[in-house]
Amino acid sequence: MMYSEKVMDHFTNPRNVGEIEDASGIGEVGNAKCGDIMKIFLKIEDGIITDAKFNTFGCGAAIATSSMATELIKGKPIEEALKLSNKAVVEALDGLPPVKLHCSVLAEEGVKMALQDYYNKRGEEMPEEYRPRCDGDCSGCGV
Amino acid sequence: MMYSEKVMDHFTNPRNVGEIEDASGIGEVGNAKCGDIMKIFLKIEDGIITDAKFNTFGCGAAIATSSMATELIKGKPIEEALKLSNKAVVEALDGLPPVKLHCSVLAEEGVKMALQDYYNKRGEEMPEEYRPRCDGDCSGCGV
Amino acid sequence: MNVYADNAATTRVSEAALEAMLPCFVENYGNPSSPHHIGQKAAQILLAARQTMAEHLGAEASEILFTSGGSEADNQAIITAAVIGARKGKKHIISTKIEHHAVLHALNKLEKEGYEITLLDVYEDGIVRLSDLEAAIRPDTALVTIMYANNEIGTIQPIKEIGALCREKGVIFHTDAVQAAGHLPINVKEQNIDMLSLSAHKFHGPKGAGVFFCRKGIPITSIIEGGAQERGKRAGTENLPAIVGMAAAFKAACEQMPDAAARVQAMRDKLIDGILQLPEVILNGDREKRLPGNVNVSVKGIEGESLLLMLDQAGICASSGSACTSGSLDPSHVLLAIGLTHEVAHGSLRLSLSEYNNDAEIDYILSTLPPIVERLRSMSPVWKKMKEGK
Amino acid sequence: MNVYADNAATTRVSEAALEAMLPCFVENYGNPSSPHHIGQKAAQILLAARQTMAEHLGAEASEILFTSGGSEADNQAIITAAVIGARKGKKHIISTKIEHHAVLHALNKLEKEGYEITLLDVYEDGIVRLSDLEAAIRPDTALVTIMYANNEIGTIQPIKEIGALCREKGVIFHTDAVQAAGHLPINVKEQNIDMLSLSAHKFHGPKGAGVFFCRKGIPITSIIEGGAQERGKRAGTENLPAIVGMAAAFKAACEQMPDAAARVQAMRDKLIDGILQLPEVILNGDREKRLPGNVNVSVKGIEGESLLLMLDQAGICASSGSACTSGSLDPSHVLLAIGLTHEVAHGSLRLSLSEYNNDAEIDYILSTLPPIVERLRSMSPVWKKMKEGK
Ligand SMILES: Cc1ncc(COP(=O)(O)O)c(C=O)c1O
Ligand SMILES: Cc1ncc(COP(=O)(O)O)c(C=O)c1O
Repeated sequence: MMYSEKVMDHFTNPRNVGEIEDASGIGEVGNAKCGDIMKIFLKIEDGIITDAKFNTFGCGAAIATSSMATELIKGKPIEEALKLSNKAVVEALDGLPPVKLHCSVLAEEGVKMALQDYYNKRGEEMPEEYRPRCDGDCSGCGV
Repeated sequence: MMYSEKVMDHFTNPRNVGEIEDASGIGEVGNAKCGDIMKIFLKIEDGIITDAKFNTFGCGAAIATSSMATELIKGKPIEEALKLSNKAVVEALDGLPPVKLHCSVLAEEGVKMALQDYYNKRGEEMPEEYRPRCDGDCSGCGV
Repeated sequence: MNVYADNAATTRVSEAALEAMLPCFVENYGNPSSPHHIGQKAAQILLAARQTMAEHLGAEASEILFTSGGSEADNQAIITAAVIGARKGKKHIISTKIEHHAVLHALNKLEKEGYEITLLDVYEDGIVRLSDLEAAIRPDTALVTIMYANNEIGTIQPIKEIGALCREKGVIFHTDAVQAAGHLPINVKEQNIDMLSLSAHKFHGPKGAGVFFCRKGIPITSIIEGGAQERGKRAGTENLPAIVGMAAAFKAACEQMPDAAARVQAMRDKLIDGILQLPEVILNGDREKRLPGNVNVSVKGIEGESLLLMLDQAGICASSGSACTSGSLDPSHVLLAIGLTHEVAHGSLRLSLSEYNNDAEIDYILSTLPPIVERLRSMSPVWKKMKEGK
Repeated sequence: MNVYADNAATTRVSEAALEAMLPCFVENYGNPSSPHHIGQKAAQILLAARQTMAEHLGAEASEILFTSGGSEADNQAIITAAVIGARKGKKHIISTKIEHHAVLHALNKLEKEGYEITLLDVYEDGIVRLSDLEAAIRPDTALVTIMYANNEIGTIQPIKEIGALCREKGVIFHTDAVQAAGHLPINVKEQNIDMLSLSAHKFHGPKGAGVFFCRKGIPITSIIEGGAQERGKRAGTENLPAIVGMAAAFKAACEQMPDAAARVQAMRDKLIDGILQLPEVILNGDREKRLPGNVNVSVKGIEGESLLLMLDQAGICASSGSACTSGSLDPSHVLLAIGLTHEVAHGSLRLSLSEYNNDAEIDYILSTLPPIVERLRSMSPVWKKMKEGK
């Protein structure tokens, strides 16, 4: 298991650590049982993600993917954030060891959970195809 | 498998190598199948073993025990030669590795065969208890 | 500062061991089975190493089988006992929940072949109860295999008493002494041990050599068939350099044990006391009955791997029972066995010391750890929930 | 003069191998499973060694399993194929009469478990016939295991053709390449090899490391259970120094092979020609299809061990198929398989050369041997009978 320099950079100096007091949407995925919990906070104004922050309990990859996922969506319109894939996170980090791929899935799901929360709060329907699939039970996820 | 200095000495400078033209008794034991053949020649005068020689095809221990066995009986009365035991040969050589003990048995049997031949030639009975037991089939010997 | 505090994983080879090994590569490189002088020199060296190991284990040279390491020795011991048991219709084996995988996986394999396995509880302190063992032994018990000292939490089992009980009941007793050897006194006779495994690289010997001690009279089953090496019980040209290095390291470790253990234990205690100053940190495993060099704590609210990575960036090499370091989802079976929740188990940190560590290093760890813990907790949703819960 | 001519038993470790190993004892001593920098440095070194071995075998890194040596690799290959076969109801294995004991004894064990073993003849020249193999392969054949080159008589089997035949018939093909590796070209893909064993100490690498190559797609059975090392197929902390030394030695051996083989072969031929000048001496094994460094002759009328001892006293280290060097009553199964009588087999002498030998040594052997032979024959009753018989 060797992390890329990018992963180590995002682990060592994680971007966007923290909480957003008046968040437009909050998503929490993972569970302590399997060792990774991510909490994503989004501030959304006029369909644009103006701020994104995270809190993560987890391994190096979990922290790095949280950091990278929030970076990738910050300043982007919702439509783009909806399309964030774990693959994009992995690529932006110059790869992850195979056993750590589930962390990138968690990051994708965390962002989707936060967006779901945003839609819910506004009483809107989240587009079907982008809805989070994470049920909080990591062993069911298969990655 | 390590030989004692005594064994190496008797292997390197074996005593009594050769044949005796007009031997009083000749004994041959072992077989080429199992890798050791000893031929013992005795010259016996007035009940005394005045000369003893050997020819041996075999390992270092086979040569050393042949050498030592002939040394041990040379100049001795028949009665003593009859009592030569493989244990005495082993002791005189400061021991043998366990897998080589059969060589000492072969030497004892070789001497007995030669004495048997001597008795036979003279039409005498060899004392029952000292008769050779070697049947030439090494695998039957058990040592 | 660089601090190697992962000596339970593996150790640096000592100068003495390396010096003993070097001539075996280019000078005494013979095959101990060869009858010529270079081979016989190797055979002599091999015998001397065997005698050294035997002497410091309270065993006889003929009872020492050299293996490639601890895992092989564990496997061979278990298979040996299983084969003996099967011949008598005994197919029950007792072990504990905190054994090394070399034992547990070998037992799993036997379970698939129809053996019944009982794994004893070790309670919160990580120690087996003799009464539990006594209750578990049955007429068809073929083997009791209980480790001397645990590799994660360092807890030491009452080996002598376990051995006595097994002897009384006529059951073969094997102990995985991989973590104990060189660190705790061993005398197979006095401790009633029938079979024992050890591995050189855990006491500043080289990787690639181990010992399977098997009391004479117990017929050994080979797991590697072939040549007549090791009395026909372990085929393969002997790894002479590693064996020689092992003997040198073991001799030194045993001779220096009283002093070294006291020194290491003092460092350990200072480290434990220091770390326990941090809030919400617990010590895993009994505080007294533990290896002189073992520290294992759970730092609540954070995950082990990220803690390790940050320590590593500060030059400190440590280990964790976190799932993330093993690539599986579940944290260490040992930590779960002593009753930790998954969440707490994930936050475990093992610092394993040896006589190569020093006080300055302990101070460095103690000054480096708190800010890292604080930083990770500050970004941990689990920690926040814990604090709010109060 | 001291001459080491027993390179088939084991070799001196090369400077290059030793140099590669040394940093792994005291600097890069980490456990490749540890996530910290010392462990990860070890993991990198391990991966590089794996890639080196793969590259020079024409394999992929993921197909290389590190073992403790050739015997372990042979055992694991055979068990792996046996388990696969058993699942499909195939319990027939084909091998030859001249395999190493690591193969033959592993097969014996399977025979006791209900497998059927066919050992192919190798005729007087020590070479398997493809037609015999073809005739022996049955629908229930699970494995063909045939050594690349023999350790006693040096004969080389037609591996590529055997592999092609096995592939055509859908049978797994394993080759014990312990004597071939580093001395003969190997390319597992081109030679249709499914599984291969090698051992570092036969090509100036260290003792304690070997490779079990297993083509991807073939599910491997572990013989040592435990940690997840080697993709879970071979537990135990990796013997990093030995593995690194093996890779360095193998790389050097493969790169220098064309030159070295020619040089060694020239010495071999000179030695064979010289020895065959002696009366009643025969060469064992095919003269052409033999390892560049192998000389094996039978000196009629004398016994091998005493010959060896006298050569040893003159400083020459050699080997023999004599029973006496092995401690059993029967001489080498290999020499009997090529049709020698017990008597002649007992008088066998193996001189195995490597690139570390030189012409002066060959001359020395050639001048030392005749008087020793004469001396032993002069006291041999067998020799006398032979002479009289003529
Ligand atoms: C042909 C052959 N196979 C297997 C082996 C076993 O190798 P090792 O002794 O390294 O286990 C040897 C050498 O002893 C050999 O020559
Ligand atoms: C308790 C215990 N048993 C067995 C082993 C296995 O030893 P090795 O890795 O040397 O095979 C280890 C170490 O990894 C251990 O700590």
